[in-house]
Amino acid sequence: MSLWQLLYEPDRWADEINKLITNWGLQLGIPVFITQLFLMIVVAVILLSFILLNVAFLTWLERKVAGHIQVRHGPMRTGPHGILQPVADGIKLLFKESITLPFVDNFIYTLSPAMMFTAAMLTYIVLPFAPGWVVAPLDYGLIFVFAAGGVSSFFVFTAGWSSNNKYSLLAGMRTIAQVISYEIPMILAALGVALFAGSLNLVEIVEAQKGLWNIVVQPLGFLLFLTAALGETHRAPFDLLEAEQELVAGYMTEYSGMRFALFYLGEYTHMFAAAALMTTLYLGGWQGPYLPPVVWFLLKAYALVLLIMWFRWTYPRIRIDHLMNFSWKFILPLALINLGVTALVLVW
Amino acid sequence: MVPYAWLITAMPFIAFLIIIGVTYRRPLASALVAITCTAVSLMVSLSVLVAVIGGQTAELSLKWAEISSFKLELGVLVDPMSAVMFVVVSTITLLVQIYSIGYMHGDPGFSRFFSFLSLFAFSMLGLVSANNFLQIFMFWELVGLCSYLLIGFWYDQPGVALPPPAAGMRAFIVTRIGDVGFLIGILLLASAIPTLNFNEIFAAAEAGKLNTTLLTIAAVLIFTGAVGKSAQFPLHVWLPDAMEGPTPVSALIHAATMVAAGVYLVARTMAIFAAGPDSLLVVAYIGGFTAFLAASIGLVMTDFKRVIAYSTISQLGYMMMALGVSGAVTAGMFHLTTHAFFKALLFLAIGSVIHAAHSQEMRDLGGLGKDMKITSLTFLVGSLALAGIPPFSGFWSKDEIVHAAFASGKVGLGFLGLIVAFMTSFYIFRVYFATFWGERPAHQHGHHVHESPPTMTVPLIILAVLAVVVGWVGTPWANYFAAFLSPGEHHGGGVEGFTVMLMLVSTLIALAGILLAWAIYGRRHYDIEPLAEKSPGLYAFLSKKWFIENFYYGVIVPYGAVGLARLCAWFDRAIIDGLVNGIAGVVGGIGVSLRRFQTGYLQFYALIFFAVVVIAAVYLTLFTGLSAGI
Amino acid sequence: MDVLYNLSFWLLAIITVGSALMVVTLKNLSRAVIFLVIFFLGVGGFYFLMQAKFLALIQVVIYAGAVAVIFAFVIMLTPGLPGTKIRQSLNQGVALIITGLFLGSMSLLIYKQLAGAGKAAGIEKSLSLKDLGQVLFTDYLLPFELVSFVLLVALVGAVLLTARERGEGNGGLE
Amino acid sequence: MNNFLVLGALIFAIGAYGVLTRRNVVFIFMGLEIMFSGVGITLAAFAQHIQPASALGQIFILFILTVAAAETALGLAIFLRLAKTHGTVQADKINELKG
Repeated sequence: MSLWQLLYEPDRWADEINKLITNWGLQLGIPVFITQLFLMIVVAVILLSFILLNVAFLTWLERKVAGHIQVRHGPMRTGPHGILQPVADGIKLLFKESITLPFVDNFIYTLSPAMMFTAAMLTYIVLPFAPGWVVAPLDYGLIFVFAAGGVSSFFVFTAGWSSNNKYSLLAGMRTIAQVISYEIPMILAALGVALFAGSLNLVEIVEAQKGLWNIVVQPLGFLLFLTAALGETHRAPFDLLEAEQELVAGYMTEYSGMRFALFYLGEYTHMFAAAALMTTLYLGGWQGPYLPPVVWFLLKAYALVLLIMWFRWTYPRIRIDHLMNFSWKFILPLALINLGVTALVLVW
Repeated sequence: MVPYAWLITAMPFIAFLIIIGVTYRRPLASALVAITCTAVSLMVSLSVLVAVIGGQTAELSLKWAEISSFKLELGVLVDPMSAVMFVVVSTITLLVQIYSIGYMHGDPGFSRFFSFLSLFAFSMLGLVSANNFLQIFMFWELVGLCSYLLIGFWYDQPGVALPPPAAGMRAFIVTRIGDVGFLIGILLLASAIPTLNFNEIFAAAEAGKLNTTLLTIAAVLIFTGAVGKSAQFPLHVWLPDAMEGPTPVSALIHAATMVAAGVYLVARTMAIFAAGPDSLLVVAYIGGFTAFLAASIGLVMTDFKRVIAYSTISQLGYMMMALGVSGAVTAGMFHLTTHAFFKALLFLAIGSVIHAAHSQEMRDLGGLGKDMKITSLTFLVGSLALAGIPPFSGFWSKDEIVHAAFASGKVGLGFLGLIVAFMTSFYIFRVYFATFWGERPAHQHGHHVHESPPTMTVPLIILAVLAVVVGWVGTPWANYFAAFLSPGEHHGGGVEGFTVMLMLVSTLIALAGILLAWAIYGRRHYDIEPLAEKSPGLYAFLSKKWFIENFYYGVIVPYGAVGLARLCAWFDRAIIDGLVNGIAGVVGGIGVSLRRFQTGYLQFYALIFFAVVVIAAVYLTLFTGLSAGI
Repeated sequence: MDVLYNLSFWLLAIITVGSALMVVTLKNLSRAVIFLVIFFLGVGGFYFLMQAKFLALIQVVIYAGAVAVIFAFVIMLTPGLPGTKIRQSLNQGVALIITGLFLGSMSLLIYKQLAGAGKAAGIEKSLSLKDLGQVLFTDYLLPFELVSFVLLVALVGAVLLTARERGEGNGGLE
Repeated sequence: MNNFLVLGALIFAIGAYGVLTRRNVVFIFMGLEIMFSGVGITLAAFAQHIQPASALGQIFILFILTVAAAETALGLAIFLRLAKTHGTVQADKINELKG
């Protein structure tokens, strides 16, 4: 129950907490399922707050990175180095009027951002932050991630569609085209890793990388996954659906207030999820010397996040047809080759 | 090798497919493919023959369909008879194909020709290898088709006597008349015994399980098929017209192999004929009469190709007669074999003449012997064989037939055979002298004639050698052929005085015919037949082919056939159509009432569909004790 | 856990059946698509409950991720879709009777005939992907290949059907 | 498992209702998808409770899923074509499905 145990033996710590609370509940005469339910809610709240805080931090980080890459400071006023900027933004967005244009299908219009954010958050329940620190160690965790991604992109699409704005609609279409195009190579690249681990369970995948990270074994797979993940999370240079010069603000054009904030959060949730997934699949997850597993995990994930942000402010956006061609004619074949070679090597 | 006997049949078909599909635009390649495949067939045939001589026989069969207890099969029957036929057919096919390279050189339909030849070889070998009636009938029709295709091969040319397509059509229709009889015969047999397999039927026939009357009728009906295919009286009229096809075709199909299919059929089904002896009489007399009829017409034809065509009919008549009088297959099959070689030789030789001189009228030819030595010589060999001069092959087989006729007590037929032998040697040497001896007619002097290329002469030489030696396997002194074909029977029992005398007589008769021919035609060239001057009535009768065709086209076709056609048409319109219309009316009535259901709306259909499913579900749930069975 | 299990069952049942009803009764096509997605997610949840986890995820990926997208696209690509003004249903009475009968007979069948059949609803071990693959690629290899062929045909067919013909103006995607 | 079976039947019935009553072809397709799902649930229920160790039932559903996806893609392609050629997407306006 010590802090050391929390950091270095998180699985045992979680186990003991679980037992403790269950026993305590039993002594008080509370049925097991209620304590279980209670624990679930607690875990959900923790996860949710982590995600929100994290995303808030990411928005700040992005602006700082952008600023420093462009040789300026970025937000500086609120708090030291503008660290409280997200809080200020949040408060502002909360109090802003949520405008709904006429002839908009209000039901879908309201539902979309909520569902999009929800789906994006769903990814986190299979991510292993540390041994034992995973909400649901599903057998098919990898597929679950992609399923959640697919659902989330569908709601991006409906958001653009229901906005009754041609730019939004175009952005929505682009989302679908892009996400479908990049989801396939992404899954294929990830399958290479799954083949190595012999499992789709993310925890097992991490454990299979003990000593040798998959990035060493599957460098091509990592690069492909990274590229596809950029396309999947709509990050530059593949951020075609919110290309300001072409589509105003893409599918978010007509959104304002808290709904806009949900999309905004959803985007960053996605990005971090992608980084965390890459960490899990290729960088050995929580594994590393000396530091506690959680710290290792976050370090790796943040390194990737910074990499992605670096991309954004370095590379120009590419054209939509190039984007599609790039996926179907370059990444997909390479991913197939990668998968095939992996399978062959494994069979030998 | 026996289990691979199916290869014999399959190879030409493969050649056909390759030529049609791959090498169609490359004539030489087509020829090569055809010849290679036939050569393989020949080799397999020979090894099968050797195996069969060694005592092996086999029946390979493949079940094709089974209708209750009635089973249809495809099979290969390997026994002495089919083994001999395999060799004969594939040898002649091979030689004819080689010959055709030269003969058809430069023809635009070269590949087509070879594909047809291969298809024909396939059909013929399939026919020979058949082990049941259905298969033999199928291939029977296939060879008919090939014959049609090849007679009409030069479909864009005017032809000598009538356009090739018309000749092909005529051959097809006339043989069909026989085929109908054949089919009815097969069905009759099938109605009596639930199998079409030869051996099973023969076993039943020999065991006397089948009604003799039925067997006789069936045999006669089968014989009508043979009559059609082997151009026997009264269905012989198509064969001379079939000469419109390319000469190699005439040699292969209309002399050596296909027309012999009728003889083969009768020989193959001899057990049925033997079980209904009256049918053998029909066979014998029809054969004998045809032999005489055709030989008499052959005396006066001026187109030498037609002479040989009639000669073919006549010889086929001989074979039929042999089968009919003896009730055994030996003599007929022996003559079939020897005839195949020497008649193919004759046809190929005159083909060589046609190729060189571009004419087939004897009046236009003469004195070719000097320019075409090989052709002339080989033709002479063929003629001697046909005329029945010892030791050429024709002598032995013909002599055996005449001997069989006398031996069976049908003396009339025996004498008929001798008369026909005389006529035969006369007409064939008439052709020989008129074509190769003497002087060229005045109007032909400018046309230079030279010998044919080796691709044509080499097969001629091979065939000439064969035409000499083939007969030696069946001499009265040592009849290996008979012993091979029907081993169980007693053969000849040595050479009696009668046999020797008969041999002498028939040789003399043949020599007399040759002498007569020399006396009339050997010394000078005639533009007008001597007979026409001396006895115009007889000449007209013969050259009009006994007025048989006039009778067909003047009486049968306009009154019989058209009347029958009218009757059929009336029946079709009144009864069949009435029935069909009645049924259609009823169906239409139902349809009208059902049409209201067909709204064209998808969902309406779905509704009905689902409703029926639901009704079924409700019924199953409520009214039957459907148990889950889990 | 049993209580949780039942709770999730009824929750999912309400969501699924409710959204299915919405899909078949709503006048608004676009909303119907959203409910269709929710319905698919609910079905995925049922698969989860039935320990067919792989199926559940595949259901979500394929249906919610792809099929619903196709629907949405088609709705978008069709110009002049009738609005929400006109009636969207017909034959309601007949269809209601028929489907009601079907449902009734089925329920009867299930409750009467299958009562107690099989094991009581419990939680068994979920099949691993290995088990599935083992069967799929040995016993059912031919169907598998056939299905892939069907997909190919559908792909080609769909492209062919929707391909813009020459000179047919642009009503297409981009 | 009875609950699952009844649920499957219910979903199937709802889908069938949709197919039967909807005027718009897209709705009909949605109804079809719902019907497929109902079948899938029934199959999965049987699979779990009758032969939990066998992957057969799940593989069946996999095939159904795949074929249904192909069906939808093709069907909607036909629908687009229909809209182009007939100018309508109402199933009750199209009645050419008769001789």
